[in-house]
Amino acid sequence: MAYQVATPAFSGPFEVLLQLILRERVEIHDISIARITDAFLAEIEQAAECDLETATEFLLIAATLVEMKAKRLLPSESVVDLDDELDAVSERDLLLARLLECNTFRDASRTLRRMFEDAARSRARTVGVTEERWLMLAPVLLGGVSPADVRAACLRAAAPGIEPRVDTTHITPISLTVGDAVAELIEALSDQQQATFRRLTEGIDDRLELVVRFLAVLELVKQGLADVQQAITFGDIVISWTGSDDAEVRQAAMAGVDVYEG
Amino acid sequence: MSGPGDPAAPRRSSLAAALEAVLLLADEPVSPQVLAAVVGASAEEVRGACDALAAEYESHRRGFVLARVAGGYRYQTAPDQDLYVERFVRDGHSGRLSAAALETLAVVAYKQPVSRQQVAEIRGVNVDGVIRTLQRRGYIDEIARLPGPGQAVLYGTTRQFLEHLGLDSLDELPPLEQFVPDPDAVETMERRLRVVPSIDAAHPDGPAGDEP
Amino acid sequence: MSGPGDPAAPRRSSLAAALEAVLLLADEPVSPQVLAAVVGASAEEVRGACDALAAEYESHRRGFVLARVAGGYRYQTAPDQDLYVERFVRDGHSGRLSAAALETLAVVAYKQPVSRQQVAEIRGVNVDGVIRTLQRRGYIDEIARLPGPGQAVLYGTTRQFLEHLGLDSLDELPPLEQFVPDPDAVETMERRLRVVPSIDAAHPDGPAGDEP
Repeated sequence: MAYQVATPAFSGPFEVLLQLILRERVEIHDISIARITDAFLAEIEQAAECDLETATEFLLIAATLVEMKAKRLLPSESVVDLDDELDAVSERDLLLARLLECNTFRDASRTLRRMFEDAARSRARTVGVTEERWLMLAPVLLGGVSPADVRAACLRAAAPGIEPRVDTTHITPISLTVGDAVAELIEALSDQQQATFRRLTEGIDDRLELVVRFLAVLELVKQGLADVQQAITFGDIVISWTGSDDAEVRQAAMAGVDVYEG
Repeated sequence: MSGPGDPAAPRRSSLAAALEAVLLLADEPVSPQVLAAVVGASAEEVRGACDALAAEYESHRRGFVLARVAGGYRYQTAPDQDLYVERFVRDGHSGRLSAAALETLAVVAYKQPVSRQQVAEIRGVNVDGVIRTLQRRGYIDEIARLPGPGQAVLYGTTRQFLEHLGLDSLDELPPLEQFVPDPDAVETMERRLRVVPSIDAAHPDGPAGDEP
Repeated sequence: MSGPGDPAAPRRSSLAAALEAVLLLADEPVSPQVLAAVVGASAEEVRGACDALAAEYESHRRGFVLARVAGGYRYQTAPDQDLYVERFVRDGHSGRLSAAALETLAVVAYKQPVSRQQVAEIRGVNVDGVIRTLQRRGYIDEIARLPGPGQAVLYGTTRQFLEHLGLDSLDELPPLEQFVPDPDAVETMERRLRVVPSIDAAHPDGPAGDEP
C-alpha cells in the first residue's frame, strides 16, 4: 500500500571501486580513467545523501587511481626511484586493505540481512498482561519509561505503514514495489530461463504496474542477472536469465536492490 | 527453532497451528470472524478448532488456557497458576505498559484534550480497554466533554503521569517535530495526526495543532 | 476431549505449567534466573523444563515456539505460520534497512565498542545519518566514551539487535573470518591493483581478457 521508492543502494566509494574491479574484471590500469570517473559520477548522482565529505572521498580515490595509472603509463626508466616505488606499493596496499575490509563487511551485512529476515518470520509475543486484574496488580506501569519514549510512542502511533487506514483515495495505489517486482522476476526467470516481457506481464493492464515491472527488469540487468534483447523497435522484449540458480546468490542480488530508508 | 518437527509426531491440523500463531500475538480477544478471514476458513471451522484447542490445553493442564471473552478468543493464564503469575507481575517483571498501550498514552499526552474516538482513529484500533486501564491507574482522566449530542469525553494526562515521567509540566515533553527525521515523514505524520475534519468542526479549539 | 496431542500426554510437570503461565505474560525474553525465582526452582531445572517445552511444541508442530533469545526465553510464532501472522499484524516491519545502514550495522556489531570516526574510516563515507537511523531504530546505542579530550562516543549493539536477529548472545554471530575474501580473491584484487610496471611491454592498452 505504502509507496516505496527503490533507489540504488549507496554504499560508499570503496564499494564502487570493488564493483569495478571484481565485477567488470579489469585491471585497474586497463580501465580508462574516463570510465571510472563516469561510474563515480553516476554513483554520486544517484546517491540520495551525498555530502561534501563523500564527494571528497570519491575524488581522493579517483585521484589515487589516476596517479597509479599515470605511473603505469610513463615509460619505465631504467633507474627507478626506490622511494617512488615504495610509495606506489604502500598506496596500493592501503587501497587493497580497505577494499578487503569493505568486501568483508559487505558480505557480513548480507548475512545479517538474511538473519533479520529469517528472524522476522517468527514474531515475539509482546502482548504482556492483558487481563485487567493482573494489570491492576502491577506496581508501576510506567516503569523505565522516559519522556523520550513517550515521544517515540506518539510518533510510532502516527507513523506511516503501521496500519492500513490511511486515506489513499486521492492516489493511485501501487500494490507492488520495484523490490517486490524484482523478487517476482527472479523467481519467474530463474525458473523459465527466458521469457518475453509481454508474457511476464500478462494480465496486467495497469500502466503503473507495468512501469514498476519494467523498472524491475532494468534493475536485474543492472545487477547482471539478466540480458535483454529486442529485435525490432516495438517488438517483443526477450529477457534471458543470466544469473545463478543458487538461492544464496539470488538473495545477495536482492540485497543490492534496495528500498532507501531515511 | 524452526523446521519440521519429528515426523512421528501426531498430525495436527494446520488450522490449529495457524490459529495458535495468530492468537499468540493478539492483544485483545479476536472474534471468530476475524480469525476466519485471517486463516482462510469459515467462522464455523474456526470456532470448532478453537474449542478443540481449548479442550486440549485444559486436558493437558497447560499453564495457559484459550478463553472465550467478549465474543472472541484470547490466551490467558490458567487459574491454577495464579500464585506464580501474581509473583511475576508484583515483582515488576511484567505489567509494564505494552507498546500498544504506551502509544495510546502518548497520543493522549500530545493531543489532549482528545476523545477516545480520536485516539482510535490515530492508532487504528479500538482503545477502549487500554483507556479504561490508563484511567484506573491514574495516568489519564476525563478533562472535558465535547459539546453537542453524545457529549464525548475528552481525556488528558494527570499530575501522576507527569510525576512518573519526572516532568514539571507538559511543556517539558520533547516536541514532536524536533526529532522527526525528514520532511516527508513529518508531512505524513502530520497528516496522520490531523484530527478527522468532522470532529474538528464540532470542536473548533480542539487538538488539531501540535501543541501538547 | 483428549486432543490429538502427545501419546504420553497427561503427566506434565507442574513446573512446566507454571513456566507456561509466566512466559505468556512476559513482554520480553525472561532469563532462567528470573523464572527460577518466580516459580521456585533452580535455574538449572528451569532451563531443562523450558528446553523440554520448546522441543515438545516443535515436535507437535504448534503455531508457537519457545525461543531462547538475548539470554532468556520467550514465546514466538512458528516461522511456518508467517503467512497468517503477516496478514493479522501488518505492522511496520516493512521498513527494511538500506544496504548502507546494514553494512554500518555490521561494522558496529563486529567492531564494538567503536566510534563513529572508526566506522566512517572503514566504510569510506560519512556515517552520521546512518548511525542516527540505527540508533533511532534501537539496534545500536552509545555504550562508552573514549577517554581524553573530545570523549568520542563508542557505539555497540543493543539487546533489541539480538532480539531482532533471534540470537541468544553476540557469540552466535557468524565469525567475521568467514567473510574475509578467500586467498584467490585477494590475489585477484591485488593483481588488479598492481602498479609495478614490470610486464608493461606484454600488456598494451587493451581490455584484460585473460583475467580469471
